[in-house]
Amino acid sequence: MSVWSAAQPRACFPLLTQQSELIWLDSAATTQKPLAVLDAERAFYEQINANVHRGAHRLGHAATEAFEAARSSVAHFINSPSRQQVVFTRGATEAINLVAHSWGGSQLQAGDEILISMLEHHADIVPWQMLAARTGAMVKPIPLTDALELDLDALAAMLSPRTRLVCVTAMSNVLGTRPPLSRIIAMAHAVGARVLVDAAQALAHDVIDVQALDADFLVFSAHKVFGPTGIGALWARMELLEAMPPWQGGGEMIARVSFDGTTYAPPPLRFEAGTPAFAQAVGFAAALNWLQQQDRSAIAAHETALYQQLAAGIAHIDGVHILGAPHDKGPIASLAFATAHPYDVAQFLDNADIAVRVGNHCAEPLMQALQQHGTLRVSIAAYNSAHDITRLLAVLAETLELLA
Amino acid sequence: MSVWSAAQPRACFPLLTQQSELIWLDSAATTQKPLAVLDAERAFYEQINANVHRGAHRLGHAATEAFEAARSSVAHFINSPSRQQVVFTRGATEAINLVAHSWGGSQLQAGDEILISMLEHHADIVPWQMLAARTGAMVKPIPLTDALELDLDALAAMLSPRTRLVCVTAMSNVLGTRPPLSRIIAMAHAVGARVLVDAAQALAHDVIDVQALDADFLVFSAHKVFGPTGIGALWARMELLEAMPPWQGGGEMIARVSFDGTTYAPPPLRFEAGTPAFAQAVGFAAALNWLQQQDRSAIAAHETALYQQLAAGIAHIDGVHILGAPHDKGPIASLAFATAHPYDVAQFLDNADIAVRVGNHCAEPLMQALQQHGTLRVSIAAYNSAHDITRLLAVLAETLELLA
Amino acid sequence: MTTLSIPALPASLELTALRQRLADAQGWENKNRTLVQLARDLPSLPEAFRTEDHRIQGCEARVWLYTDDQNGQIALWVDSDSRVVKGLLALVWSAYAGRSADEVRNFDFAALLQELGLSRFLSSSRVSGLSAIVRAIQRAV
Amino acid sequence: MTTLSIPALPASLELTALRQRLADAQGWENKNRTLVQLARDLPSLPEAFRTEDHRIQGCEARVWLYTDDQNGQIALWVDSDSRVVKGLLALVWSAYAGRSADEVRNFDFAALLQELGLSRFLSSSRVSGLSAIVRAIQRAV
Ligand SMILES: Cc1ncc(COP(=O)(O)O)c(C=O)c1O
Ligand SMILES: Cc1ncc(COP(=O)(O)O)c(C=O)c1O
Repeated sequence: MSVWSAAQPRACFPLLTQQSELIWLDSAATTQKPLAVLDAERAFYEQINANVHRGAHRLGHAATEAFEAARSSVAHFINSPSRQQVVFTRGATEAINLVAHSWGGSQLQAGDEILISMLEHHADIVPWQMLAARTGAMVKPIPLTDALELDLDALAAMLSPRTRLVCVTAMSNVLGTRPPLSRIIAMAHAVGARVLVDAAQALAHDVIDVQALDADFLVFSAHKVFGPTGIGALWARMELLEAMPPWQGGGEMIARVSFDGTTYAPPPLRFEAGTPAFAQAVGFAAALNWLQQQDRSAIAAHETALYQQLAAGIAHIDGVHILGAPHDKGPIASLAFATAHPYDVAQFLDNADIAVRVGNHCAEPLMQALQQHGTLRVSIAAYNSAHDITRLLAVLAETLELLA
Repeated sequence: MSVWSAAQPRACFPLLTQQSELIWLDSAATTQKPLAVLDAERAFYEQINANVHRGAHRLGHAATEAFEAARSSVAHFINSPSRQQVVFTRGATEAINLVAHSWGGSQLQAGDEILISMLEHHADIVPWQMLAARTGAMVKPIPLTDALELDLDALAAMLSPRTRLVCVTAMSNVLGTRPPLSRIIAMAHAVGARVLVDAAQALAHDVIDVQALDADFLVFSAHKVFGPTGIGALWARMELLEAMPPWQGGGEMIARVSFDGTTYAPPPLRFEAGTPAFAQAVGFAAALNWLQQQDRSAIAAHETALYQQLAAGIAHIDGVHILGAPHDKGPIASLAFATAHPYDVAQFLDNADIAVRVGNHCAEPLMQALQQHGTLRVSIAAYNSAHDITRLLAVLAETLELLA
Repeated sequence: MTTLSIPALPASLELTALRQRLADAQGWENKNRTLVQLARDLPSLPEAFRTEDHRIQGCEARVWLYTDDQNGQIALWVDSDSRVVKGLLALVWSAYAGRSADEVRNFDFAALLQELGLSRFLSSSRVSGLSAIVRAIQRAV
Repeated sequence: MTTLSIPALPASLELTALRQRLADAQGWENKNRTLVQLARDLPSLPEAFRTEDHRIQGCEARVWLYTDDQNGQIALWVDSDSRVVKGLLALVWSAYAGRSADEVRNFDFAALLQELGLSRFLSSSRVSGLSAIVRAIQRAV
């Protein structure tokens, strides 16, 4: 396996080169963008820009082709059997809301159960609570073990023919935990339940293969994978998409409209009402293509090494520890402090130009389970370096002394 | 009133300067983008990019400030009493779906009536049909007069205490018709109905003042006002927003989340689940600021002059006429042909580097009322010139001879 | 409904001749002009057959197709309200009309478009419209 | 619940002295260090009073406020689990504690932040957290 040097990727990111002192350890909130992404989106606006799926002119055709090629890139990145299974959304959140409204609204009824991992982001909790309120279905949290892993024994006990859906993240945005997806999916399928995988955090780090996973639904956001804001996607099994009623209405998603009745287009267009974020789709594809051109296993090894450097360093600083020690985890760490307030720590890190996130990370149920008001999260991406971690550890130690 | 020369604005648009032969008369589908917009979005990505409403670092604060300043720019552009009344959406379509799901879903019931102008785009029809199917409310089309204006006598006869909502465009995307909004709104309010104004087409041409209009809801898309794709907005009266339940669930829109129950944030965040399209919001604001820096009444006069040039020219060509002659209309013309197929005409225009749109323009009910399979639409924007229209007319005349 | 007999093949629509004409037409504007001329030579489908039953969905313009097996040869009418599309249909007609079922199944229309330099010019929606027509013809034999 | 008496004003929190210290601290890092030092000098609100009742919503860190009218002067306790916020609360305290109702109503806290060069540094969420506290104090007199 070749070694990844972060110097070269950092050079691809204009924000990081222009602010050479900045240490960006908040990639789980949003990633920085490589030049290739900014250039692709700009070139689209400067050379092609036209509305899609309706052109009677060469720019319209070119825009449609660029947009649909972007869909193919996304499909290819997650090994989708076809590009028709990729529905563009604003991001992971809208993708989950789409499944909840369309699939959930048409399939679930009172008495049905939705099992949601305690690791989930609000995006994978609130839409299901809202659906439960509409349909009478029940939402049940899947608890964690002491090591902060999903409790698969508890899950096994909860699964029943009433279970219609299991919602689980591919990587916790707070702890980095990677639940054993294949096992969870097999367990859920054994009782006839569907599984929605939230790949929002995992996509920038792990190779995701929807066919190997045997997932039913998978969601993600471009802005967390080096792509633009305003775009993301839902992937689903074709037979599920085909049976799903439309959610939003408007242009693009219809076959025929009249005041006497309207018929809808097949997937994916059925779920893409209105002008899509086509320029962002092009940027999204550029981001995935950029990532695919890198040596992904070298990046993964590099991220793991940085995480280990971080963990080893934290172990030597008094008054702080990393929450949870799950068996399998990505390069995300939540720090808890003996006495210091995480906001104060982040404030001093910010003074030293180190960007981290503090708070509940849109995962309040997990915070309650952890009995934390908030944590300080350090999240690592391909462009981080050993220097970033060294500096973080030094400023952290100094800050904790100051605050003691 | 000063005279507007299109040469100067054309120079602001990289796509139009790089393709100097291109005649873009498809602005009603999507507008080209001024350099200021592309630069603003790019500068945001290169200098500020961070997730909003959660930063514990200077970039997070700067991003939040840029995003909320963009909201203020949008609010200011339509003279909203406060920026809290601007909800960012993907575009006009999502904004209407938001109103239909949240306001409509919580307010309407069987027997209620939604009156929809026959001029509407599918975006302002299909969500209401879907709502009607869910709630038992009824959708009724407001017919047109022979001059292709909204039939206000018919509207007066249709309005009743059962009417809960009137949906009307500020400018037809097919015909350019501007319905008399103030009168319609006053008529609707007199029976206690709310009015949704679809300003998607009008915003690039007309000065829209939500307070002067006395509108209840108003929607639009950035990409039709020189801004990026992937963003638009819903404006609504504060008391309506405050009473509306959330539609999509996720991060950003909540106050507190637990598996025992969740409480929601106040508007506008209540309606902005998940990471918003913040970079696009910045681009949107740049587009509105660019437009506001121009002499808007000179642009309007310029567009009207071009429209008149077009209408006069068409009158001299055999086998083609402009559909409808409403009293008040914007710079959009739908051409109908005696024998030629609009697709064939568009094909030859495209060969001559003139971009127009053909088809039903996502307004099938209107097409049925017009007894047209499709029209060829010429839509004019600030960057068009007399030369564009002259050339269009010449190629059109030649093409119709060839096809005769 | 009466059936239609195979109309005589105008010389201009003989495949070799037609190939040459389209290959000779340089640039998209000239190709379009040629297509419009070809459309004039293609016999029209009688109005009585231009019904919803005979419409091919998925094309931007309206397209009608009528096929009949006449002694092992495919009788074919194709028509459109668009001249440019009708010109493309003339190409379809010259490739398939009067051929045997085997010939219909084996003819590679996409390769023909490629050879004539048309695939580069046609929009993907037009290409998919054309292949919908070819598939319908192949289903008919 | 027993009421609390006004704690003695440490010299370090006397408004003029405090103004000087914060104005002298150049750059955000030094201001933050100063705020952390000020936090040490601000008397803590006894644990018994750190309840939900006394919490000010809308701040990133938890903030508690206890006020009492003691012979026309406002008795004031402010506390936070964040040191930096508590340092800012020291500034609030020095501006309001022991003042008359009129003084409380008329004091312009935003202007003070401006003068000390703090408004430039504070995030808008922190500024709005601070003004929520100031409003709560003004409502109490
Ligand atoms: C009048 C009108 N309303 C609504 C829309 C929908 O806008 P969008 O597709 O940007 O959501 C359009 C765009 O075509 C329009 O012309
Ligand atoms: C695990 C996880 N799921 C979902 C989301 C929501 O993504 P977005 O806000 O881009 O819709 C996030 C982002 O914070 C996340 O970390």
